[in-house]
Amino acid sequence: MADLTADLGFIKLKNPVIPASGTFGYGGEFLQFFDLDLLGAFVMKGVYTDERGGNEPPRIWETPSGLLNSIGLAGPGAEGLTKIIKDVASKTSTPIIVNVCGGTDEEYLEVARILDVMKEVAMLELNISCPNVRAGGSCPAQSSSDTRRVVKLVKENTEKPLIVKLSPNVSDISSIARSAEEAGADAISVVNTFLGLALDIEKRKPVFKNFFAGLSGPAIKPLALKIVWEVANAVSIPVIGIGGIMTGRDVLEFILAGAAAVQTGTVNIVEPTGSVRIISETLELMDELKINNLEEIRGGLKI
Amino acid sequence: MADLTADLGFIKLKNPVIPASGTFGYGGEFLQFFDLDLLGAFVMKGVYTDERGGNEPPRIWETPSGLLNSIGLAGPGAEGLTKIIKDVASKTSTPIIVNVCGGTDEEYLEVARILDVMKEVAMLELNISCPNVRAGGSCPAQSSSDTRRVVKLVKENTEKPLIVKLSPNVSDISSIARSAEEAGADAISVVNTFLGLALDIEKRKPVFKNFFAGLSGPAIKPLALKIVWEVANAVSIPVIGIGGIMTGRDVLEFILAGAAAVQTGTVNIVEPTGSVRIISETLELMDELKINNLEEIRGGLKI
Amino acid sequence: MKEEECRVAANTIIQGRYYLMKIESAYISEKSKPGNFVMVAVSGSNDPLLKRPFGIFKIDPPYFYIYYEVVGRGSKLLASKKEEDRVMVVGPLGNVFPEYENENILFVGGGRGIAPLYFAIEKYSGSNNISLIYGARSKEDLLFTEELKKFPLKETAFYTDDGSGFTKGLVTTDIKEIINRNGINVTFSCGPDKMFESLNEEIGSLGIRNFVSLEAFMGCGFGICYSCVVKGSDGKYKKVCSDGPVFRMEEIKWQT
Amino acid sequence: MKEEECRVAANTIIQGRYYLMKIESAYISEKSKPGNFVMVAVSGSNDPLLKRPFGIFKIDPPYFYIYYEVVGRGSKLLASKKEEDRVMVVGPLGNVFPEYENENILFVGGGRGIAPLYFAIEKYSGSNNISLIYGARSKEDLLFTEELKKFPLKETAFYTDDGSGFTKGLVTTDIKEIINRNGINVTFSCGPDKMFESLNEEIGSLGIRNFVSLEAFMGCGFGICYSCVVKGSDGKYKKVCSDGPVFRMEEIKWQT
Ligand SMILES: Cc1cc2nc3c(=O)[nH]c(=O)nc-3n(C[C@H](O)[C@H](O)[C@H](O)COP(=O)(O)OP(=O)(O)OC[C@H]3O[C@@H](n4cnc5c(N)ncnc54)[C@H](O)[C@@H]3O)c2cc1C
Ligand SMILES: Cc1cc2nc3c(=O)[nH]c(=O)nc-3n(C[C@H](O)[C@H](O)[C@H](O)COP(=O)(O)OP(=O)(O)OC[C@H]3O[C@@H](n4cnc5c(N)ncnc54)[C@H](O)[C@@H]3O)c2cc1C
Ligand SMILES: Cc1cc2nc3c(=O)[nH]c(=O)nc-3n(C[C@H](O)[C@H](O)[C@H](O)COP(=O)(O)O)c2cc1C
Ligand SMILES: Cc1cc2nc3c(=O)[nH]c(=O)nc-3n(C[C@H](O)[C@H](O)[C@H](O)COP(=O)(O)O)c2cc1C
Ligand code: FES
Ligand code: FES
Repeated sequence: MADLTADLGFIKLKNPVIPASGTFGYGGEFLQFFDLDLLGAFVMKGVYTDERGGNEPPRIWETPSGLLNSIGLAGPGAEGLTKIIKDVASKTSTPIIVNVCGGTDEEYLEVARILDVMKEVAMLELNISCPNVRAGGSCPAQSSSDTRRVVKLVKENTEKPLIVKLSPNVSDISSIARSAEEAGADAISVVNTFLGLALDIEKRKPVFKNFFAGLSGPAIKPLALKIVWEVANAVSIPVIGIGGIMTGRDVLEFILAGAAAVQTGTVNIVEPTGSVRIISETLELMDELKINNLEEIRGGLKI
Repeated sequence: MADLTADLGFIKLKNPVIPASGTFGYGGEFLQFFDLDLLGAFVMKGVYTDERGGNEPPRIWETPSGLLNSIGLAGPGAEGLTKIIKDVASKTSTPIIVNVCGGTDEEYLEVARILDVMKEVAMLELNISCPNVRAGGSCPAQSSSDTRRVVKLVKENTEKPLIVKLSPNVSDISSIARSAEEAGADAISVVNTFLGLALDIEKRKPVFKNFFAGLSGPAIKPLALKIVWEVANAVSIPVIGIGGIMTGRDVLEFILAGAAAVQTGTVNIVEPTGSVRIISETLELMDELKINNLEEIRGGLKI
Repeated sequence: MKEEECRVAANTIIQGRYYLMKIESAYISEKSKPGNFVMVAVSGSNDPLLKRPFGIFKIDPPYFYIYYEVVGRGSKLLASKKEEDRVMVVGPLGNVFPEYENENILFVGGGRGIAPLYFAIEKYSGSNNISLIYGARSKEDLLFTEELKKFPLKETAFYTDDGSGFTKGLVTTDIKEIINRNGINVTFSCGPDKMFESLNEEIGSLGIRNFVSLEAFMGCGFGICYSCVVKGSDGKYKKVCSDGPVFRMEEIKWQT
Repeated sequence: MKEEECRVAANTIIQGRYYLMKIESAYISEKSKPGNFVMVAVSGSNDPLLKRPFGIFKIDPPYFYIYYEVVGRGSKLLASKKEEDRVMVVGPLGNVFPEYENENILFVGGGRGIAPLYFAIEKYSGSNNISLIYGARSKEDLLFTEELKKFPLKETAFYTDDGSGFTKGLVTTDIKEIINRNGINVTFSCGPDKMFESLNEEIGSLGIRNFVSLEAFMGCGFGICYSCVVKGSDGKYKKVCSDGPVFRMEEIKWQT
């Protein structure tokens, strides 16, 4: 049987499948469906310093094979989150990743510091790529200098391994990924959602109050796979591939494109046991194709 | 009954639905399915000066609600095309648009000149955004200066209305659209396909010899709609909206986003009578929503 | 709650746009209580991507029923399922109507909103004094009236907006009289948003316990995507899927 | 050719992964000739997006039949269709096998490649002397042998790769003898690419007329997307859907 271990350098995961931020609640909600120990790791919903209500509904919209969302990072705030983390950590030994958000550099730093001291947190994921908070979908991950500054600030003031989550809504993802690497990122996760628009003909209005929203789900997979390949070729730190993963085959495609592990997003929303199915499918497909371990194919594209 | 006329300024079309380049052959192939006079206009498959064979197969790949293609602009060359144009023009009075391609500035110019003198050609569409010819998917539409230069060159040496087709694979579409406008474009059509990647796990190879391919179809609709809205707000020339249109509702969404007309692409491949269905659906929906004409809603988003 | 592939045991058109689907699931049929709902996959493909929420209409282990109206693409696909087809179902989801004994309960159903109420009426009518107000656009939309009449109901009032088949009126038309006449101290209602708004105006301040079962467009159905929110009277958003779908009327911030 | 919504009159499993679908279309059933194919929508949604090509196996106006193997998602969805379901179909598409009279024709079918040949055998066996070689992986993949034997065939040879049920061998094993014995001057073949490669090596230079019916992954099926190309022996690409699917063997650039 194939070895599913995913090596991020600073940590080895039992398998490469990590439910993504915002699509897995705080983890505990899934205990009713399966044992969290089955997962490689999981990422909590993004958090700011303060408690937030999130955006006015509607917050999601279905598109062909995709999902637009404008949740707006509703949540309990970093302090509130620490209690939730302790609770779920008592129920699983799977590494917990916290998705760190901020409206300003200071907020990023504050959130990161609060969570950095928690032994229950394995890694921080710096979400500099959320399209649903600022006007027009802007975020630090859209510029190399903003990326460098925020990453450096957080990295210099925290101890935990730092994953930096990038946005696909840029023209030169490679240079942004390199900026994150230079600033001290331990890994890159891509992609966050693509900016999209939904309109309501009846009301002659945008569906979302925030106007743009973020597209995720299988629709974006070919676009995400391209970006993951580009980033994996641009940096030497591990890359976590994200975007429309629905099957074990998708996982192996992202690994082949150069990812060391993957995050599964929308699938958790539409199929609560989806990530667990994906793990078994990955194993089965590896056995079928006689792939002994992920390193054997990681980035191993014959061109 | 609603008035379907679509006004591009330099020409009035009987309706806003224009089958897109590369998805409608040279028009004549559809005569067996319906009368071409039903269409607003149609765009022929892209053409270079010389006859071309196109890329090595596979040339298409199915993705969730989408299609990746790497056709590589197979075709008869501009001279060869003139005969085909004459033939189809004798069978319809619907305006014919030719999609002008080039590997160099000179080639764009040469192709445009050959077709500019044909009375059967109503407009030229300058395809500076094909991702399937050059390595890495690059094209003039990725830079404002290249866009300006090529558009200017062709516009100054031709008489026909010039539509410039832009690529979505850029970070600042607005400035590129403005460059095209400043250089003399009479209209902008967006979007061409999004760059994506498909991998073959069995062979550990990219599916396409050209590596990247262009994503089209309903999967991209929310992304395309966003870009069309941006471009319509950036320029004052008419915008032709393209991307994943499958229904009459989609057409009205693009008009609401600011498009003066639309192009239908992938739908023609998967459903030969799709564009005609879309025209009737548009009319029905306008009647249902008591929209008298397209100008009534064009760009009329209440924000 | 569980995610299961279930057998469609029957899927029959009741009338017009309304269907009844009988689904086999020992787990869901045994665990469900009135108020619970399920998320049902309407296609086996990525398009449409989301499961759709439907209230549990009735149970008969190992079967449960959903009663649904065809309103869009998803419900249309569901209507095309045939016996022996398989559907992915997640459930039972959400909270439930509180279980009372010896109370005078009024059920208020609008259109397909009768679905979760039917289950509650069946279950609670033995141990409580029950009355029912049930209205819809026309008699084509007011289904199961004969079946409902078989329950031991103190008073029943059926209305149609257009007066077809039944009394012309809204569910609120005679509600205060019915409440007084039957000494109602609890109401359970489900229907369109506009019905709730009127209900809130009419009976929101009578000092009785009013429970509403809400609908919202849902992503996950079990509380993790934060997409199905309604504004609470405390100004905070509540998730319809996991904080609800049953709320006390005063918990919700109504428009009017 | 036409795009039509057609009624599924029957969809039956023949054996293992193999199905026969009977589809109602006066137009397609009357216009189709051996070699033609149809594009069939496997789902009513955007995913999977493309229609799938299937050869016409048999006609019986107003019905036509397709015989198909479940190999992936699309064909699996097709297998799930039930009687009375509706499918969108485009057809008839492509070119046809040339119509001969009084020739000694050999049909060579590999696996599901028998589909378009069956139609041709039925149609041409009256006016020509016909022989048949038909092979597949195992007897589970070699269907319709009894039905085929009912046609007036001069010689028939059935093979399986693993020797199950029939002679162990490939369609090329005895082909030269069969050609000589029956004075064959025309062959019509359909099967996997590897079969064509071997056929080309064995009989490509015998100086007889060899026609092959090719498969390719298709977008449109009627010549407009340029996606289904194969390299011709002249170095130019040919579209399988509209230049073919039937080609003279020497028109194609074979690997070997
Ligand atoms: C807890 C619960 C229980 C329910 N129980 C029942 C039941 O028992 N029987 C029953 O018939 N129905 C029930 N519903 C409603 C049912 O879920 C919907 O009718 C169904 O999901 C519609 O799906 P569709 O694909 O057919 O329609 P769609 O095509 O998805 O849309 C139908 C309507 O919803 C609107 N809509 C689509 N997307 C959004 C969005 N993101 N935000 C807001 N509006 C949107 C559309 O504009 C349209 O008006 C229940 C809903 C909930 C939340
Ligand atoms: C003219 C013609 C006639 C045919 N007649 C018949 C018939 O009568 N009976 C029959 O059973 N079959 C027939 N076929 C084959 C049939 O069309 C395929 O088996 C079917 O389309 C497979 O669809 P699927 O969704 O089940 O499989 P898919 O999941 O789409 O794929 C099946 C196989 O195709 C490969 N594939 C997928 N996409 C591509 C691509 N872009 N390029 C290359 N390979 C790809 C996959 O890797 C996989 O191996 C015919 C094909 C053609 C072209
Ligand atoms: C409803 C929803 C909420 C999300 N919230 C967050 C978030 O809080 N932080 C974050 O970094 N990404 C968030 N994302 C993005 C996902 O983590 C993921 O990057 C994206 O959905 C692409 O993956 P997918 O196609 O598998 O869904 C969210 C996505 C969705 C659909
Ligand atoms: C098979 C195929 C071939 C195409 N060829 C061309 C082309 O020659 N010139 C061009 O400008 N665009 C070409 N396109 C892009 C389309 O014209 C259109 O911009 C794109 O497909 C997006 O629209 P859609 O989502 O409706 O398909 C092609 C698209 C496809 C799918
Ligand atoms: S539907 Fe996801 S939180 Fe309610
Ligand atoms: S399938 Fe489109 S040209 Fe052949």
